[in-house]
Amino acid sequence: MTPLNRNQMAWRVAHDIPDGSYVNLGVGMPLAVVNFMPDDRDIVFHSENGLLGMRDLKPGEEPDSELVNAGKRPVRMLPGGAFFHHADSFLMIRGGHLDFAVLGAYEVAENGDLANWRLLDSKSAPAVGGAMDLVYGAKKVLVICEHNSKDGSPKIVKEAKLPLTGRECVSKIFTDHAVIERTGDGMVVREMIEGLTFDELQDRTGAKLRLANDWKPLITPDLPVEERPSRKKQVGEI
Amino acid sequence: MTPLNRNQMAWRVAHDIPDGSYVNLGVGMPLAVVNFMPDDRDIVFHSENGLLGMRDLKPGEEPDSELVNAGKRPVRMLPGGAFFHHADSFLMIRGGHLDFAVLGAYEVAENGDLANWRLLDSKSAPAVGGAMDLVYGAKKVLVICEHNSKDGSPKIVKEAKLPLTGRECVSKIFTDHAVIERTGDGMVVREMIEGLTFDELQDRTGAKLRLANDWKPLITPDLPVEERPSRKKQVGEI
Amino acid sequence: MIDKRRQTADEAVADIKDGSTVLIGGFGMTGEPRELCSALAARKVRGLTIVTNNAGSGEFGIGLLMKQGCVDKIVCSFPRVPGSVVFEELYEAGKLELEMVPQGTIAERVRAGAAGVPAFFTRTSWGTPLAEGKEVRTFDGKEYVMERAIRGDVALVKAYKGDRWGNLVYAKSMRNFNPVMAMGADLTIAQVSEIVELGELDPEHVITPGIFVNRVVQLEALNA
Amino acid sequence: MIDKRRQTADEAVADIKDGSTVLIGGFGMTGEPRELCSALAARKVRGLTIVTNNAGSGEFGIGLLMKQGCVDKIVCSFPRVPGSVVFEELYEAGKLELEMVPQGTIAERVRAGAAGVPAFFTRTSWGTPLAEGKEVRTFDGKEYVMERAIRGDVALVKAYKGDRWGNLVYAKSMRNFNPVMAMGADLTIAQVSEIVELGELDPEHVITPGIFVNRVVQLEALNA
Repeated sequence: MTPLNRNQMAWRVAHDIPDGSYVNLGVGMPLAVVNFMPDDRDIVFHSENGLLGMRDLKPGEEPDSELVNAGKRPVRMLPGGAFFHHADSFLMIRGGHLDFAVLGAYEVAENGDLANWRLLDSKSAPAVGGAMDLVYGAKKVLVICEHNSKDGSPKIVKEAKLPLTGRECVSKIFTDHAVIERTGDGMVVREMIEGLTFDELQDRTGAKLRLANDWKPLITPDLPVEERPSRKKQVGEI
Repeated sequence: MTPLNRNQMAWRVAHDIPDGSYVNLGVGMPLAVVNFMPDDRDIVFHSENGLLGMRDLKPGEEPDSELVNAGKRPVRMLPGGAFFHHADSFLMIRGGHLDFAVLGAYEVAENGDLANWRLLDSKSAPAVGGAMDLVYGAKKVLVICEHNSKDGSPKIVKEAKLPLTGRECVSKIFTDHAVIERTGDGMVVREMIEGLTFDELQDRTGAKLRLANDWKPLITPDLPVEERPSRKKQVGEI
Repeated sequence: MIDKRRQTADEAVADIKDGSTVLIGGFGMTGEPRELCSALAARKVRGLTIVTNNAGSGEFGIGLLMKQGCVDKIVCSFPRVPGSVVFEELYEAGKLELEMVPQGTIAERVRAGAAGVPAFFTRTSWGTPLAEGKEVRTFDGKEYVMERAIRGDVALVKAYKGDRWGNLVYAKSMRNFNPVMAMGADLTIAQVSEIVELGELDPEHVITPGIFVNRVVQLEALNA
Repeated sequence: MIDKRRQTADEAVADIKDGSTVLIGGFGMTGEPRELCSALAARKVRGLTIVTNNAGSGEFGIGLLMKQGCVDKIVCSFPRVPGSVVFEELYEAGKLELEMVPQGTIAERVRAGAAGVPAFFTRTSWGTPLAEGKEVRTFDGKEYVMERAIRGDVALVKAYKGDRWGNLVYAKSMRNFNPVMAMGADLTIAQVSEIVELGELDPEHVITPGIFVNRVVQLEALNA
C-alpha cells in the first residue's frame, strides 16, 4: 500500500472537476491542482485577489511582480481572463458564483464542519484569509489533505475540536488514502488506494465511514514530487 | 418686480456651486444648470445612469444614442470623465461622495422636508427615480423651483402635505423670487429680486421666513428662454 | 470547452419558464436588451415579475413583454417615460402590479442578491411612504431602512462586445444597469453587437467577467 | 480648476492626524502603497487603526508604520506572511491590537461604508469564533451574521496611472484592494507610477473615478 503523494492528490482533485467549471484554489496544497487539469477541459481559475483565468507560469516564463495569485506567487493569464477588485472578487465568492473551492484542512467532521484556519496551541496570531468566505460561497467545497497527521491522528473526525472555518460545508474529501463524499447519509468512501482494506481505512479515520457499493480503486499516474528548496512554510499552507 | 425666468434661476444656482464640486442635477429644471456654469470653474457633473464629467451637446453636435443623461437626453463627455454601472453610480450618491444635488420640488417644508415625486391627485403610477437616493446622499441638496404654483399657492410651506421624498434634507432654495437658506434657526432669505418687499415675499410663502441682515438683491443677467417645440412633459420634470 | 455563444435570441431564451423573476438591464431605451425581450414575448410566457428601471417605451422590448401579457408584476423606479403607453394602460386597468423602488435601492438590492447579502440597511426612503412596512433601525443616531436582496431567475442584458467565455464590455451609457443585472441571476443572457475572439477583450477592460454570464448572442451592430 | 496632484509623498500625507483610521490597499507587496506608508511613518503619527489585508513584509511600507510605533490596531484577514516580522514581534508582545476579519468581509464592510450602508448581513463566519458577539439573524431559513460598515478617515492606495482629476487605472493584480479602499475614506491619497494628461485615460477604462480621490502623487515607475 502506497499513499498518494501531494501531486497525485492534486491530480485526483483536478480530474473531479468538470469542463467549464469556475474554481478557486486555496493557498497551499490546493494550488497544485492547477498543474494537473486535463487538457481537454476549459477550467476558469479564480484567485481572490482579483483574477479569473489564471494559470501557473510555464517553465522559464518571466515572472511579473504585478501578476500574482492568492498565494502571492507569480502567475500568467489565459485569453479570456479578467481583472477585478476585491469587493467584486468576493461578491463572486460569497454570491455563489464559483462552482468549486478546493481547500486544505486541519479537521473535517462527520457532519461536514471544516476547521482549517487556526490551531489551538498556536501562540502566534491567527490568519483566516478568504477561507470563511469560500466555505459558504462556493457551490461545492472540495477538501484536499493527508488522511492522517504526522502523529497518526485522523483529520476526518467525529467532531471538530479546532475553531471552525464553517459548518456543514464540505462536499468531498480527497486524501492520500481515499476519496470520501459527504452525503445525506453520512461519509461514503468512493475510492480507496490499492492494498488498503476498508477496515484499515476506518481505523485511520475518526468519522464513521461507509463503503460505496460501486467503490473503485484510487489510481493515479506516477507524479514524483520535485524537491524544492525548503522555505519557511506560510501560515495558511496546510 | 420681474420674477426670474427658468434660465435665470438656473444661472443663479450655477453661480452658487464652487469650483471643484461634484454635482448631480435632477431631471427637469435642474438640468438647465449645466448651461450656466462660470467658465473659470471645473465642475464635475454626475448622472445617475453612470457618467461623471458630462456636458450638454454643443450646438450642431451630433447626438449619440448610447450617450445620454438621466433625463435620457444626449450629452457629451469632458476629458477626465468616466463611465460606471448603476450600483457604483448610486454608491457615489448614497455614500456621500457628491457635494451637491440640485432637485426640483412640489413642496419644501420649514424643517427642510422635501416632496417632489408624487402628487396626491394623480391617478397614474408614481415615479421616484433617484430622488430619494439623492436627498440623503448628497452633502447639500439645493432646490430650484418657482416660488408659487400656477394657482398662487406657495411651494415653501409650513408642513408638507404631499408624500415626502426625504426629511429635513433641503439646504437651500432657489426660486424665481428669492434665495432662501435653511439654517439651524429657520428659513433665512439671503437674496430677493428687486422691487419685492420682505413682507410681500413672506405673503407668498407658507413657511416663516427671516431676512438676513446682509441680504442682497437677487440679480442675474438677461437670459431669454427660447421657445422650444412643445412636447409631452415627462413625469418627474417639475 | 466553454462556449456560451447562441445563434439566435429565440434559442437563447427558449427555456425561460412561466413565473420567472427576470432582471432586465437598460435605462430607458439605452442599453435595453430589446431583441431578447421581444424573443421572450414571442414565446408568450406568463406570470413574469420583471425588475428594471423603466417600464418600456412603445410596443417593443419591455413594452412588448407587457403588451403580450407576459408580465404580472414590475419592480422599477420610474415606470413612466414618453411612450410608456402599454404600462400606463395595464397599470390603470389594474392588470399590472407595481413595486416602486428608489433607483439606487434597485441597484443595491440586486447587487446584494449577487453578493450573498440577504439584507442591508440604507437611509434612502426613510420617512417616506416607500419605507412603509419596512423595518427601521438606528445606527449611530440615524435611522435606516432594511432592504432585502433581489435575486433573479433570469437576467437579460445588452452589451457592446462579448466573447465565448461570456466576458462583456459596454459602450458609454449603455452600461447603466446591465452589469448589475448580469450579476444578479441564475441564468444570465447577453445580447451583444459583436462576438469577438477569446483574448481580444483586454482583461483590464472587461466590465462583466464571464463567470456571471451563461449565454451570449450576437444581434444588430451598434447604432445600426 | 481641479488639480489633485501633489509633488511628494511627504506633502500628500502631511496633515494626517494621530488616531486616524487608515485604509491601506494592496495584497501582500502587490499594490502596497509603500512610499505613502513610509512617508506617514516618517511623520511618527500615533494611535492609527489600519485596515488592510496583510500586516506588511519587512521594515518598509506597512511594516515601517508598525515599526515606528504609529499603529495601535490592525484590522486584517491574514497578518502573517513571510517577512511579517514587525507584526509578529509587536503582536506577541501585546503591543498591537488585532481584529481578525475574513477577507471578503473586509472588502464588503469597506464597500458598505463607501455606499452609505451602515450594516449588512452575510453568511461568512457564521458558526465560527469570528462571529462571536455579533448579531445573528435568519433569512429564509439560513443564519447570517450582521456586519457593520468600516469607514476610513484616510485611504492610501497605489495605482498605475492617474490624472489631475484623480481618475485611476491599475495594472493587473495590483488592483486588488486598492479601488475598494479608495472609495472608503474621507481623504483618499493615491500614489501612481505616472500622471497623464486629462483625457488620456479612456472613460470606459477608468477603474477608480476621480470623485473618490483627493490627492495623486507620482512616484517610481512601475516595475522600476
